[in-house]
Amino acid sequence: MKSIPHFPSQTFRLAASAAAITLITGMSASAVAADNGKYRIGIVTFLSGAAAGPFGVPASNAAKLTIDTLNSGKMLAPYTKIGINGLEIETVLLDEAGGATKQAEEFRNLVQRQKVDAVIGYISSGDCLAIAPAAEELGVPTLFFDCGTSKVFETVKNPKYLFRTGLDAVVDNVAAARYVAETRPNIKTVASIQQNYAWGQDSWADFSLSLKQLLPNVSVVSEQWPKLLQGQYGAEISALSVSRPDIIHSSFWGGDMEALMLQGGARGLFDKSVAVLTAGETGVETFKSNVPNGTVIGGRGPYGAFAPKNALNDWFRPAFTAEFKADPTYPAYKMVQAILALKAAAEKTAKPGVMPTSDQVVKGLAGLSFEAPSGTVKMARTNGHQAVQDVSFGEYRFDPKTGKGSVANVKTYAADCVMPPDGSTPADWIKAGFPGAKCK
Amino acid sequence: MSFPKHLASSTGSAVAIAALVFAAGTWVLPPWLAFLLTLAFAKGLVVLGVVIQMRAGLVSFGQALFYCIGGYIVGLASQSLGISDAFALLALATGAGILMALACGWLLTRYREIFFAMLTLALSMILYGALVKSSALGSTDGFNVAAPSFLGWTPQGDAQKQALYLLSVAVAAAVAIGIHRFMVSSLGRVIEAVRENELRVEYLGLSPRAVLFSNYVVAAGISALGGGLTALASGHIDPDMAVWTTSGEFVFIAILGGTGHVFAPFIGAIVFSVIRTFAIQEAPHFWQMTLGVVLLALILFLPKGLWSLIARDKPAEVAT
Amino acid sequence: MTTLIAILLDGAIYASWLFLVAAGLTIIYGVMRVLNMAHGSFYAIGAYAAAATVGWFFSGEHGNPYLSYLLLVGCALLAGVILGVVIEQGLLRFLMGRDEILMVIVTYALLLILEDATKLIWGVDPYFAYQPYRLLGISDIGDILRFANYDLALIAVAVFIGLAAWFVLNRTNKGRLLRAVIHDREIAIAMGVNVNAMFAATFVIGAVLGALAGALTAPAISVTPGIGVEVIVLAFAVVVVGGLGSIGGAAAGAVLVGLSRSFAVHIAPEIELFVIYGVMFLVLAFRPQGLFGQTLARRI
Amino acid sequence: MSAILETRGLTRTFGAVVAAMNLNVRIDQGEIVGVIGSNGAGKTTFINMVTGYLPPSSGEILFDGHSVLGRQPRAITRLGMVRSFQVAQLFPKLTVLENALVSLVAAEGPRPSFLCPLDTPQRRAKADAIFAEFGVSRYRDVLVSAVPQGARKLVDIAMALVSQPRMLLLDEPTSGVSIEEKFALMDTVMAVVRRHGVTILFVEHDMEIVARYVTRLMAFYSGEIIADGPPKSVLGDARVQELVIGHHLDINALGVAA
Repeated sequence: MKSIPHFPSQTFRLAASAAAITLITGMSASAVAADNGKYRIGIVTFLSGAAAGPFGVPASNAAKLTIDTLNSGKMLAPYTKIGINGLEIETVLLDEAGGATKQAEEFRNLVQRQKVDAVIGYISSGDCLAIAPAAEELGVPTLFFDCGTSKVFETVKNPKYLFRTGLDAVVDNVAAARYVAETRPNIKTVASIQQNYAWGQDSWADFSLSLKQLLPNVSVVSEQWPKLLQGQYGAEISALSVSRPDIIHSSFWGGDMEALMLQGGARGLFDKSVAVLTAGETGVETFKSNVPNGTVIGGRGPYGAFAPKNALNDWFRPAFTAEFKADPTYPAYKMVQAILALKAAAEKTAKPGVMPTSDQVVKGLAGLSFEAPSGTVKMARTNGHQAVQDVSFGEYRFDPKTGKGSVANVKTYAADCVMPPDGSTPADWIKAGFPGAKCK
Repeated sequence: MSFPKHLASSTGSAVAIAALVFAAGTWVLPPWLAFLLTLAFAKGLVVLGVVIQMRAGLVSFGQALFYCIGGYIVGLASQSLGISDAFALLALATGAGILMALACGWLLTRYREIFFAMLTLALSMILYGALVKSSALGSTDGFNVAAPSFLGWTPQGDAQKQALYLLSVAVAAAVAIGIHRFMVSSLGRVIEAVRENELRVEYLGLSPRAVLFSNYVVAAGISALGGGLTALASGHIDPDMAVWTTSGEFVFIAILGGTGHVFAPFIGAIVFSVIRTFAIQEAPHFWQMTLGVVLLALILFLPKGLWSLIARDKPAEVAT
Repeated sequence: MTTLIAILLDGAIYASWLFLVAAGLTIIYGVMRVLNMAHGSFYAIGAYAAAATVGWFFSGEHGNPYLSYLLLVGCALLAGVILGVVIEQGLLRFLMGRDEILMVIVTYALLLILEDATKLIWGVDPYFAYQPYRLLGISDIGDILRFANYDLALIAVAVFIGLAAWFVLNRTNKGRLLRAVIHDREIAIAMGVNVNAMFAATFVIGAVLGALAGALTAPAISVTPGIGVEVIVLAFAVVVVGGLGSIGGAAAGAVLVGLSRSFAVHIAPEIELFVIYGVMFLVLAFRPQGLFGQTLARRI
Repeated sequence: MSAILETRGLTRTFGAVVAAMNLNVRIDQGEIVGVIGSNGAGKTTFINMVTGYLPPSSGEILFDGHSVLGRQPRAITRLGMVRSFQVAQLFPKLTVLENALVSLVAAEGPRPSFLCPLDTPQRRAKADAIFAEFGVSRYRDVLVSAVPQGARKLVDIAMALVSQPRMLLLDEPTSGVSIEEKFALMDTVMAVVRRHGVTILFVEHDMEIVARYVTRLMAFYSGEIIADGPPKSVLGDARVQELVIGHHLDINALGVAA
């Protein structure tokens, strides 16, 4: 308040600064991608935070490997054409960390500033829900490769541009319940330990409902809800031990799952109770002897350790292992699958060598059936926007001689056996006793 | 002796000019930038709530509480009550924020410094916990918010985004003018006096707690408004809105912009969004580090924030 | 009965861990008035250093497996000293005396930088150092409960560190000087205490404690990005509940939070998510300065 | 003459320490009362109790015939009893003018407006008049933190007087002020106080100042009043000289006010 600002200069300065900001941001607008004749794909996956290690980075590694291979034209049939439809693929990689609002903003940046031709990504269900309407609004082919929420296609009822090339989490838990009921029909008690967030809550709801249908006499003896990324499960392990369950269902993933198995294993929790880990596949390589043989694990589809033997898998698995010094886990498989889906769709409808339009891509993708390292994938639900695949569960086996883990007693469930038909919500379908399910 | 009038009119007209410039941008700016600005203006409102508390010497590490309440009220009112009008939704959000502040304010205004910071943090985390446990509200996935109507007009497609952008410009401008008046008002200046010396304020015959309480409520109202606007613009809400790192981001932006003027939080929010967008794009693996370095550099070399670049040759209009 | 024993033991183990995490934070705050957000990063870096080294140690024949415990502690010391010296001498030294809240923000910036730096050094793949966790075996408590001896040893370590801190502060000359600084910085300066040296030493000790907490936790968890951020708020809560700057307070806060959480897990697992914040809120509502905090009377 | 401030049996203990013991004080309208006593004698404790900063352990406080026991300092201020402080309590990062404007707005009522600006021509004029009265006009637009000690003390007292109180309690108004400035400061303050007819009580260490300005003097010793009366008799009291002043005092050399 020392000096009295002059009216014009003050106004001018404020207005000038406002204008300067507009200019600066406006200039950044000119930094948009030039049209260079390449097919641009935005890849969004966790590069930081707890989901980076188990999911994000394997997925982005798989994307790099696949796109490099496609660009070199050395991919196996039917994907021998260079890049996508003969056009080289260019990648824009983004970190999925930071929350749904930020992702909604970055998604627009990807499409409108970076001018990507398609987006593949999103592990977090919250991010998928936020992106879904934006994808439809902006009219860019968007492939969710991993997120498991069953609400995606409740949010966007008649999707045109939105696809999910992987399975949702309902399938995992129905299949897990079936596996348990078939392999351990005499169990009496079940306990649960889930990360306290949507994924954990939904997973347990689906699993417990399904198990009630299949084994009505099983009772729930303990439900534990530790915070996501808590890392220390001492009290929970004690509580589970005290409740003496026959099986312990958990949708834990990544570091939390490994920590739980490590701590629980050391304290003998799994000597009497069998753990059922719906996302256990990412740990097959790291569990070693810490996890007892017989632990039931799933891979969220026929991925990773559950992947079938076929030519594409024979290429993918060794190539990935050679380049990244680690076996590909399910997120890696799901990423390859999404990229191959995009390629197959574009090449199905666009003229060879010509840049495929968004409409051509989504037309090709709807109802598409294509080959992936996980086998044949059919885009068969929700008007051809939701992938349909078999789901496998199995038991963990560790070989002390080779020091490697693997899966045994694998049972595979056909999609029609574990997936609710179009138009019915998962909970209702399960409660009604899986009407229309076709199991072998 | 016409200083106050000049002051008011100069900031008022500057806000008006800036608002007009940005409004004109509706038809010029690329859509992604308009969207970035929409969210930045909304965020700027929340940050303004942090800033006016900083003027009282209180740093809230839980402003996300009101941001989240604003967002969820908009989402719930639109989903459950079927209210689609943007103005009604924003009014509800602001009202809810104010109600919450009225309930918590009596307790919180007993605290200062780090204790205030930690208690605000605790409150926002309790809301976070409650939302995470609410499966009906989508738990951590949150839920989507339908596109709003504007006084009976429901635009589609691009017009929808443009309308939201214009709405955010208008709301930001209106709040900026209002808060500027508030900052130079009797109460607004007493707030600074409370920061400087509570004891003296008490012995002048005023209640420092009552002053801080009104300030807290105002801050809550505009932060909830910002949250509501964010919900409308991004079309999605989830409990992450209440988590402490979100509050940390608001404090970050407040420091970035500075506390010298009502414009500062908006400038801070825009610059922050631009820096982050480019950091994420250019260094997807190391964008946090980029932000951290920028923040440190600011504290070391530009302690009064970006605003001091603009108002360099005179002491801040509202002393900090 | 079994449940009660479980509650108490689980609570004690968790409290020990909380105390280890919070001790360094509260010491740094007590002496320097810096609420160090980067403490979480010290924890994470200690965990990574330990997990990487122990992982290497067990990857081949590198001697007696019990040496791995020495390695854990050694890594924590090394990581803590390096971090502490570099950050205190390279940055904080220039900012001392600034507003407390500003210092929170400075350390928040450090946290952002260190999070990515950790990623740069160790990548995002998980690290395991489970061997030391299993090496000590398990104890049967009753016929159902089994506890890992490593966890039980953690209680001993926490008690030892608490007692050591008490001894240093109350029974040594340096410690008394430190308490003088905690009690009244101005007078301590006036009395000729070399406050700068005190600050440097305190920050290094705090950093070592943070890294030690990480290193000792590493064998029980999978060390992944983000573990640091998770512990910050937890440590804050403990320290605020106990009273900022008080070692005894940190211990009391850790026990209160640890037992409350353990009760919640066994009796009402649904509310586990709220317990920590609920305890913090309740304590602050009735005792604003925390359980062991001092209120400073103002002289007018 | 009616009593403006009266205390009955005012006692305050801090643990085992007795800071004030059974203080019975009656101050009439228009008096100028000086308080002397060594450190810890209970002078500031007395002021803190009657202005509501410190609750007494027991006793009664009447201001203008009404009990003010248990009232907040702000309520007591509003009743017309104000105080200054040993260390000037101002708003250091605001200018002197802004300091005065804040006190002016506080004097207008307990709920400052959140719409009307603080800085109005009317308030500025009032502030300028006060500055002229206290002779601090040249510091008007300077940040308080940059104002010299003596002027700061004056501003502190000026702010207390803005609300036109009926009683003013000054806690060592000349502490921290150089010897040369002390008398000028007190002359200024006393002139203003007299003009406004304010009853005044002030704590002071400097016997010359006490002797020159007060009409009545109270001597505190370890929480009790050991002498109360005209300055001449109090200063001449042997116990006061022994316990409070610490040496023999030549009363006549001080020029005690009549």
